[in-house]
Amino acid sequence: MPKARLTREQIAERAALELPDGAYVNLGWGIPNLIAAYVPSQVTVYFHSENGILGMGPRAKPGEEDFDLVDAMKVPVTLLPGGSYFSQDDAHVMTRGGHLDICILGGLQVSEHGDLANWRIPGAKGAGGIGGAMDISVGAQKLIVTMEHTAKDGSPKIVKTCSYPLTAIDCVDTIITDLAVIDVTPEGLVLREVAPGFTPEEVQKFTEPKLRYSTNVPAMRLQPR
Amino acid sequence: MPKARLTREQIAERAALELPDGAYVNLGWGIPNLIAAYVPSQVTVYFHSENGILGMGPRAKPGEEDFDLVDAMKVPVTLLPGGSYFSQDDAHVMTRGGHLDICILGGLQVSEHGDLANWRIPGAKGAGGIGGAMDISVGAQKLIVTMEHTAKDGSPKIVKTCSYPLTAIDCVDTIITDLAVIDVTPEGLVLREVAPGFTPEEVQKFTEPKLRYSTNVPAMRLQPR
Amino acid sequence: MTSKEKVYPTIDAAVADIPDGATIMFGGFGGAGFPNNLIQALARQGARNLSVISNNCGTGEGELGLLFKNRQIRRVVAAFPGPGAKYFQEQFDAGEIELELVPQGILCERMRAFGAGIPAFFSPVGVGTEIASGKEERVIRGKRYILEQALGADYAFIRAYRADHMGNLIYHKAARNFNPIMATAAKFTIAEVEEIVGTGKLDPEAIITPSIFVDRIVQAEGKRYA
Amino acid sequence: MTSKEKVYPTIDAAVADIPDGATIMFGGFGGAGFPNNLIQALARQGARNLSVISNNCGTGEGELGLLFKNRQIRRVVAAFPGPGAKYFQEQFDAGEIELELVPQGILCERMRAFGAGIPAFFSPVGVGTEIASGKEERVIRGKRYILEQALGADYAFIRAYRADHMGNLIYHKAARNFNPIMATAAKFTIAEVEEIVGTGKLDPEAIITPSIFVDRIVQAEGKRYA
Repeated sequence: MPKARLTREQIAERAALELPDGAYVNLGWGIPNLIAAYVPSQVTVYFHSENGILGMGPRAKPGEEDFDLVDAMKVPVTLLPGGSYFSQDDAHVMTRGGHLDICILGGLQVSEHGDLANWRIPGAKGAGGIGGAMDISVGAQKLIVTMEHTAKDGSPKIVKTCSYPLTAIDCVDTIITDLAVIDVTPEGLVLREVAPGFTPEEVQKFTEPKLRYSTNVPAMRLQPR
Repeated sequence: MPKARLTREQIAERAALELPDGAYVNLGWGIPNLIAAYVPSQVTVYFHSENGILGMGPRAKPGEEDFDLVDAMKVPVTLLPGGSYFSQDDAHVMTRGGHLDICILGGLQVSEHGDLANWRIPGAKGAGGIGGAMDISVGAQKLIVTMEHTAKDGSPKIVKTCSYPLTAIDCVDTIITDLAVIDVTPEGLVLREVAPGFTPEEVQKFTEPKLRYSTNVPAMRLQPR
Repeated sequence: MTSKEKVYPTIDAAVADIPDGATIMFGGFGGAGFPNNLIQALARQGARNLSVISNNCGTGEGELGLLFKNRQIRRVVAAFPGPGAKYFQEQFDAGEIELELVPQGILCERMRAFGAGIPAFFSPVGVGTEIASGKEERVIRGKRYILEQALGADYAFIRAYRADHMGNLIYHKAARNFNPIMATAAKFTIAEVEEIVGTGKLDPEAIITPSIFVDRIVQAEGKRYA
Repeated sequence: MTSKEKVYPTIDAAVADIPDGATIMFGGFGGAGFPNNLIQALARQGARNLSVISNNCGTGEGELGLLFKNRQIRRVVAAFPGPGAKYFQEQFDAGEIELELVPQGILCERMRAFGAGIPAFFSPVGVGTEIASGKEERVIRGKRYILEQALGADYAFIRAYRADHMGNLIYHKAARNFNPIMATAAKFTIAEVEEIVGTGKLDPEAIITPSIFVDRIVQAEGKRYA
C-alpha cells in the first residue's frame, strides 16, 4: 500500500504559512481557494479578487448572499471593514502592475524554469478560457503554485519543459504539492520540505527534473510555528 | 484711421455660437476663457477642466471660494448639479480619447493645414510649459482656435507653415479672429464670415495663405440667431 | 436641465436602432452586473451577425446565452467563455463562431486604451505563450513584451445601480466590474439602471462613470440576474 | 486591525528615510492638492540631488518652490513648471537643473502605464512637434503615433482628504488631480491627509485610492495651501 500523501486541505494549510503579515494576496481556482480558512490567527492578509474587490471576507452565509458581491469563482462572499470596490481594469492594474505581494494559483504543469501551465489541457473539448491567470502570473511579486505532485496517471506535473499550453513563463517562485515544497531558483529546483514520511529520493522519483537538496530536508510544516 | 476690429469679448461672443446644445466642452487660456459668459440661454453645455472636473460652473463669488475647487487656470470655480470630480489621468482619457465634442484654444499661429502653435514663442526666456493643450488638441472632436488675426507687429498669425513650436499638427477645424471665421478644409482655408465692415479682400491681406470664399461672405454673427 | 434627453422610456426603445453587424461590448462578470434587460431586448429586436466583447458567453439561456441561442452572434472576444455557455460552446465546436480568447486583464486594458486614445501598448502578459502568436515582441529595459492593440466597439451595453438624468452612474459592489471601462471604449453607451435619480442627487466625489461616457439610460426591470 | 501600521506619528518621521538621489512624485495642480506638509518636512530633512516629477515647480517659496530654493532638486519632469516658479526658473536659466517637459495628459498616462505594468505605449500627442524628437514614430491604422515610456518613481508624496488606518484614501474636489495616479506609480507612497478615520469608516464604493497603493499616512497640519 502506498504511503499517504497530503490531502488538498493539507496542501492549503501548508500554503497558508507562506503568507506574511500585511500581505495583499490573490488566490486562484482549486486548492488555492481552500487556503483562506487556514491563515494563522496572528496574521492579517488582504484578499484581492480580480473582479474588483480588495479586502474580501469569507463566503456569505446561506440566506445572506448578495449576488452583486461575488468572487472570481461566482461565489457570494463578504467585504471586510477597510475593503473597497473598483472596476475590473483597476483590479488588473493591481495584478499586472506588481502590487500584489503573493498570488497562489493551481497548476497543471510547472517546469524547472518556473514556467506555468494551468489553463488548458491539450485536446480538451470546447473553447477553453484564460480568465485572469495570465495577468496574475506575470505580475505577482511572489507566485506560489499549489497542486498534486503527479497527474492521475502518475506522470510528473513538475517537468523539464511544459507540454501543456503555457500560462506564463519564468513566473513560479515556489511549488507546494502533496509531497513537497520546492523553490524555483536560478540554479534549478530546490527541495525545501518533504511530506511527512517521505524521503527526498522518493520525491525525486515523482519529479522529472533534478531536485537539489541538502542532507537534512525537513518535513512539511502543517501548523504555525 | 483703421477700421475697428472685434474686441476679445466679441470674438468670445461669436465663438460661443459654435457650441451645440448638449456639448461637452473644454475652454483654454486667453480668449476661450471669456466664452462661457456668452453661451446662449437656450443652449446647455458641460464644461470640462483637465484637472478633473466635468460640469464646471461659473467662477466662485468673492468670499465663497474653495481653493480645492479651481479650474486649469487656478481660478476658484463652482460645480453645477450633475457635475463630477475625477483624477487628472481620467480627465485626459476624456481629452485624448476623443470624448470632448468641442475644444476652444487660444493660438499664436495656425497654418493652412490646421497645424497649431500656441505654447511657446521662439526665443522666449524660461523653461516654457506645455500644460494640457497638446492632449486637448489631438483629441478634440472639433477644435476651434480663437485669437487676434494678426500679431502685435501686424504680421499674420494665419500662416502657410508655423514658425513657432507646434502644439499639434492637422488639428484645427475653425479659426475665429477679430476679423473672420475661417474653416480649415482639405481644400484649404475657407472664409466663412468676415467682421462687420470688412471685405474678404481686406481679410486676405492680413492672412498669409490663400483664402477661398464665395462672392457673398456674410458678416460675423454676434447674437444668437 | 439636461438638454439632450438621455433617459429612454422603454428597454426596447433603447436598443431599437442597433443594426445588424454591430460590435457590442457587454458588461458583467460572474453573474453580477450583466445588462440582462438590454440583452433580452436585443434578443427581441433581432439584430444579427453581431460581434460581441464580453468576459463570459452566458450560462444556458441566461446572460449572453440567449443571443447565442438565437444565433445572433458571429464573432466573440472573451477571456472566459465559460463551461456553462451551452449555446456558445455548441456553435463554437461546430465552427460557426469565431473566437478571440484574451487574458482578462488585457481585455480590460485594450478597452481602456481605446477609450484613452492609445492605439497600442506593450504588455508582459502572454509572453512565450500562444497568446503571443502573431504579435510583435520587443525587449524593453531587459524584459520581454508583446504589442497589444486597442479594442473599441460601436456600442456598450452596461448595467449600473443608479443614474441621474444627465447620465452619471454609480454601481453596486462587484457588479461594477467591466461596466465602467466599456462605457469609455464604445462610440455609444446604453446603460440599464436600477434607479434613475434627479440630476445633482449623486455625490460628485463618488460618481464612477461621468455623464460624458453615457448616451442612453433606461430603467431596468426586475430581472437583475438572468 | 491593520497588522502593518501605516499611520506615522509626525510629518518629519514620515520622510526621515528619504535618501539623497531619490526620484519623487508630487501631487497637486493649480494650488490644490499639493502635499505641502511633506514638502516642508523634506526641506527640513535635507535630502539632496533629487529627481522630481510634478505638474508644476512651485510658486515662490510655496509648494515645490522651497525645495528649489534649498537646491535639493537636480532633475525635473513637468508639464507646466509655471512662470511663478521663481527658484526653478532661475536655476533652469543658469543651466543647473535638467528639465524634461511632458504634455500634461502624457505625464499622467506614463505614470498610469508604470502602475499598470505597461512598459511603453503609442500616443497621438506631440506627433510632428518637438515632443516627438528622438521617439519612435509608427503609423497604426492610418494615423501617426509616437512611442512613450512608462514613468515610475521611488516615492510618491501625495495629499488626500481622508484616510482610514488601512490606507484607503478619498480626496476633496479638484485637489484629487495627480494624487491617485502617482500613488499607483511609485514604489512607496506617503500620504498627508486632513483626517484619519477608523478602518471601515469610508464608503467602500467611494474609495478612490485602495489601501494597496498607500504605504505611509500622516496627519497634515494647518498648511493646506503653502
